[in-house]
Amino acid sequence: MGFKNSVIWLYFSSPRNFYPFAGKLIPWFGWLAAVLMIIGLYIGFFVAPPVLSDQKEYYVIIFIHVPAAWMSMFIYIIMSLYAFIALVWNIKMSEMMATALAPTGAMFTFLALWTGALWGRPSWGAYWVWDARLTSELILLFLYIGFMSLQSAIDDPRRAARASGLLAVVGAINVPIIYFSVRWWNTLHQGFSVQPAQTQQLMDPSIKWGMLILALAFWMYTIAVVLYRVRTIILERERQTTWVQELVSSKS
Amino acid sequence: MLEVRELECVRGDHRLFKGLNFTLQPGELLHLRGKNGAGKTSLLRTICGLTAPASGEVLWKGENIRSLRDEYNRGLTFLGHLNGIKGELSALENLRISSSLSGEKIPENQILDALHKMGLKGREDLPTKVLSQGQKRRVALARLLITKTTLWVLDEPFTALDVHAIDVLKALIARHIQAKGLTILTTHQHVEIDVGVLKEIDLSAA
Amino acid sequence: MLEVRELECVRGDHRLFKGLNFTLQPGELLHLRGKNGAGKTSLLRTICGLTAPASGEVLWKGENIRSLRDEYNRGLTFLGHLNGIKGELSALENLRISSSLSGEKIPENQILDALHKMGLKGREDLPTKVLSQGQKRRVALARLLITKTTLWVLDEPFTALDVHAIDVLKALIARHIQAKGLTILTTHQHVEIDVGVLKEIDLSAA
Amino acid sequence: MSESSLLLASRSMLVRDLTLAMRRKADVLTTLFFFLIVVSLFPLGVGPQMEMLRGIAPGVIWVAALLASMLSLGRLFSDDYQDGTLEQILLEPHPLSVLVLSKVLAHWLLSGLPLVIFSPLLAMQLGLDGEAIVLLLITLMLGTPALSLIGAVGAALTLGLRGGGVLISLLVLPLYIPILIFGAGAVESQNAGLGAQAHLSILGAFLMLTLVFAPISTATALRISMD
Amino acid sequence: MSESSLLLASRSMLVRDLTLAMRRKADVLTTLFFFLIVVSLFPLGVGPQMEMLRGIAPGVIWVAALLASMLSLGRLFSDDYQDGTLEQILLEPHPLSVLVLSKVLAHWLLSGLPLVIFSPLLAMQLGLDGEAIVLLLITLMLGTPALSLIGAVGAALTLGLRGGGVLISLLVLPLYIPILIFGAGAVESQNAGLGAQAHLSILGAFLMLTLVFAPISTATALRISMD
Ligand code: HEM
Ligand SMILES: Nc1ncnc2c1ncn2[C@@H]1O[C@H](COP(=O)(O)OP(=O)(O)OP(=O)(O)O)[C@@H](O)[C@H]1O
Ligand SMILES: Nc1ncnc2c1ncn2[C@@H]1O[C@H](COP(=O)(O)OP(=O)(O)OP(=O)(O)O)[C@@H](O)[C@H]1O
Ligand SMILES: [Mg+2]
Ligand SMILES: [Mg+2]
Repeated sequence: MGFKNSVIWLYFSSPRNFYPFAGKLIPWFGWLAAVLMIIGLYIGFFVAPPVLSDQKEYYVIIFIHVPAAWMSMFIYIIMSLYAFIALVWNIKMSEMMATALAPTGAMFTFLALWTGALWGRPSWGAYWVWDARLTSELILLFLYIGFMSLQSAIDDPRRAARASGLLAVVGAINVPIIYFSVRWWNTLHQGFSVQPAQTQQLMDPSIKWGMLILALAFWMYTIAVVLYRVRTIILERERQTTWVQELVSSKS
Repeated sequence: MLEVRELECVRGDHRLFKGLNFTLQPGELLHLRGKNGAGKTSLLRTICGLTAPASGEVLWKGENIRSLRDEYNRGLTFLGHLNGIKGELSALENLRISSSLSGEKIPENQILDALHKMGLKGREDLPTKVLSQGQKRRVALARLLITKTTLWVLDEPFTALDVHAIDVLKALIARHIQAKGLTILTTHQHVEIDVGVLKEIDLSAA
Repeated sequence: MLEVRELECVRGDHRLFKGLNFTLQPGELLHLRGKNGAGKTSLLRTICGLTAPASGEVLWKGENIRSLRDEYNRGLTFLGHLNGIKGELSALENLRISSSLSGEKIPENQILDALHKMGLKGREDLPTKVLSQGQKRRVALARLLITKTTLWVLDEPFTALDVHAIDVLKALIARHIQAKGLTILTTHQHVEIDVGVLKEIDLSAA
Repeated sequence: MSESSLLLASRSMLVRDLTLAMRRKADVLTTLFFFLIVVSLFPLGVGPQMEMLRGIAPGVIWVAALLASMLSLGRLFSDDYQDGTLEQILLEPHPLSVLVLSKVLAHWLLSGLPLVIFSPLLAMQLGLDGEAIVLLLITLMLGTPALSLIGAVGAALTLGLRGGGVLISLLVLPLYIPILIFGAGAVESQNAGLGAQAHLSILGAFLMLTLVFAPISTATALRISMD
Repeated sequence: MSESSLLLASRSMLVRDLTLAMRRKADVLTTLFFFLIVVSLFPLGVGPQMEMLRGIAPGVIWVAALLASMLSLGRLFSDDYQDGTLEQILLEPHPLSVLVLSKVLAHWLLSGLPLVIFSPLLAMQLGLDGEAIVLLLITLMLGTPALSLIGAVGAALTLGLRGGGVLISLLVLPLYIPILIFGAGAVESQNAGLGAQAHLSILGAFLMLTLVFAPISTATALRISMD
């Protein structure tokens, strides 16, 4: 079993084999994402009770905000895992996956910040406060941006992937430290009493389900988009190989 | 001693060479030829382990240099297009530091001697940035006089040198080869070095 | 046309040369000789007006270049030890900018033509920092093909070039001289250029 | 003819520097993100209390702007110096000070302007109100070009430096200080009900002064450094 | 033999970098000047209320130290890269991470230590009392080496890239944040009667962690950048 597994991994660690495989998977994940998204938003808009706010428009934000915040963190972890594997075992496919994940991660981080800010206005009276969660999410955005900036600053794609991969790994060591240090930093001053009180009321099961389903939808979306992006990266990085040239010429 | 196996080098979209094989034994000189952009510098950097090859390997005493690293470096001197000397430091300081960085302590008078042999008398204590182009190159080359390494990798060592300095360098390389050293060099100039075994590889042909 | 009068050049404690006199007329080539550190580069930079002489003066059409400046620069092309090209820009962009900086607009195909003549076909759009040493030098030299200046001051133009490129450059200089241009160059290599009047000055002798 | 060729030259100098920066798409954005990060650091250092943050906001934003400008100015000439293009620029048949002005303008467009544009966002994060934000914007608009111009003189002098490095710090940093004081002080003064008119006039006068003298000084400094 | 040759190598690396810096005093002094100016500016920007200043003092000094240390990072490897000595360093017969550690030590001695030494003076200006000053000194002593170590990774990653100086800050500043928070937070926590023991332990732990991981990461980054 273990042997068979490792053979499969070896098989898909070659861009040439992974390319068509990814192509087949994309529609599945794409459709799943769309369907789940609709269900989740339906629950958000029509099923869940308006316990948090009188205005539905504001209230639905949480169904996007929380899953987006989750995703922003998960994606960073996965990205740095891929980067680590790429650095240690020198696996090209892993490099490309890390590269492909970053923009989506940054997008979710931005989404979490944005929806949070939109929601902060009615509930705290300010778009932004220097709260622990908010601050650490902002720093996470900076880390993503750093990763992408470094990548785009280097011409040679191999060097770019390896340099930014190293950055992702170093950042990953630091992320939990940042997360907890920011928490601790903030608890030294007065806390924000609004949030815990409202989290209590979140226990309504339809809210929980709505969020879980949307989180799942975001996952599917991420997989689909990342697979799509990684296919483009494969074509670009392997363009001098014969199989890509054959592929391109057979298409045109 | 040094063996290059099925080496391939790719820069951007261009494959510079592929399936390159050769061996070099003690007492042999390899003259690498090729027109501008043929890949000579890239090959030399790969042999030094600065650049990772696209495929193939470089072996030293039968082992891949990537796994040897420090041990391989101990026997290696590389001179690239850049001189690798600090402009703010004098020639003397440059040599002193470069030898102590490789872990050896060379007596001061030996370093001065090397500088004088390279025709830098009276210029030992000037910051090297005020030296002329050829004098800077001479400082970089003076390193060859004080190292005890066996493999010399020299990328166009003769640039910027005047006729006299070229003669000095030629004699130096010949002596190194006679003492069972290995040398790989590139040059576009017509230079004849008096050695037993002279190998030639032309990269433009590949 | 170009006249050097009682020129003296001092660097730090060293007097490189003193009482240097010569004139250069249209259609003449001056080959500046001298061993490493003799002061060739310093003289060329003084002639271009980059360095102020310790004493003496450089005259262009009878006037001191320091008072002419812009007018003098309009007729001058200088190529130093450094190539003077931007590594981030392509060869094409480098040439385009260098010509428009001097206030001229050169058609695109003329620039491409110059690059092809210098053997850079297929490398026009790469950032020049990835080019080989010789290719970078060729980009710098391609400027000579698109300028209309009369005075060329070339500091070791043949370095890093392969045999083919040296031939191209030699022909280029010969043509410039024939068209009543002036050229001053230095080189340590043995290069024969086919021109009418070839002057030589050896700075080591001074 | 000479007039239009000067125009062509100074425009292509500007285009050249902008292209060089655009080659690295990150290059423009990083100055901005740097600015953003530096401003976000202050709450982390001094704590999240809103009133306190509001008090130090103009000073913080101004310090961050100065830093961003200083960080990027270090390389204004040194890249050109090292690859030999500066020699070529000195040999162009045009007044050097005009070409220098183009370079400084390019620098400001790339590192000063984006920062001015995004400062309202940061000011909002730190709790400044609308009026104060507009005032801050004006001071930055007047002050950052002056920073670039003064910095250019320093950058030119640093090129051929041997031992007298202290001179540069002594020369440039004190010139930055008035800009900082009047820039950061304008909002403060407005809040205190004293009006910011005087501050703005002084900033404007400073900009004029540097616009006249800085390019010539920079050109002279460059010729000295390249000797 | 190999042991002592490694020692010789790493010592001469340190001596080399210190000598180079002494040759061009500009680098050391600008960092210090910058630090002094940023901190002295605050009373001007914020107003002279003593309690307010005392409250933000540790934060301001820490942020200034962090930025000043970062200013000098750009040149940690880039000079060596441009003149080809970095190639030679990569080819030395010694673990690259050890040589890197020497370089970072030199960087800290030149840019970190002077700041630490001068910080009590500034803290006094901002109205901190004796006990707080000592505590601040200790946090800076523990924190600034960690800043240099982390910064080295960023400097190695951005080697040879245009706009490196700004890109470094973008990469490195987010990683600096824990140090900033615990460094600046220590004094505040002490003042609040909570004691600063925990902060100091965490800073110490952080220094240990970076001491172990940063040199290796930097060495890897250098090899990638030189490829
Ligand atoms: C820009 C502003 C905001 C940002 C960056 C932000 C960030 C985050 C992050 C990172 C999480 C997930 C972390 C975790 O589970 O601990 C999260 C969860 C959450 N946020 Fe926000 N947030 C913002 C504003 C708000 C506002 C204004 C509210 C409502 C008053 C809010 C309510 C919540 C809730 C209820 C959760 C789920 C908590 C849980 O999982 O237990 N957020 N937010
Ligand atoms: N990103 C890239 N895309 C395409 N070609 C590249 C790229 N990077 C480098 N090259 C090419 O790789 C070659 C590098 O050659 P190298 O420096 O090894 O040549 P060389 O034989 O040392 O030449 P020289 O005699 O001029 O020193 C050049 O032809 C260059 O144009
Ligand atoms: N500050 C100084 N003190 C003493 N000598 C100096 C100083 N600055 C420069 N020099 C000397 O001035 C000379 C400069 O020579 P220059 O660069 O003009 O030589 P060159 O003829 O071009 O040599 P090459 O053939 O090597 O290019 C060198 O000999 C150098 O040592
Ligand atoms: Mg080469
Ligand atoms: Mg010379």
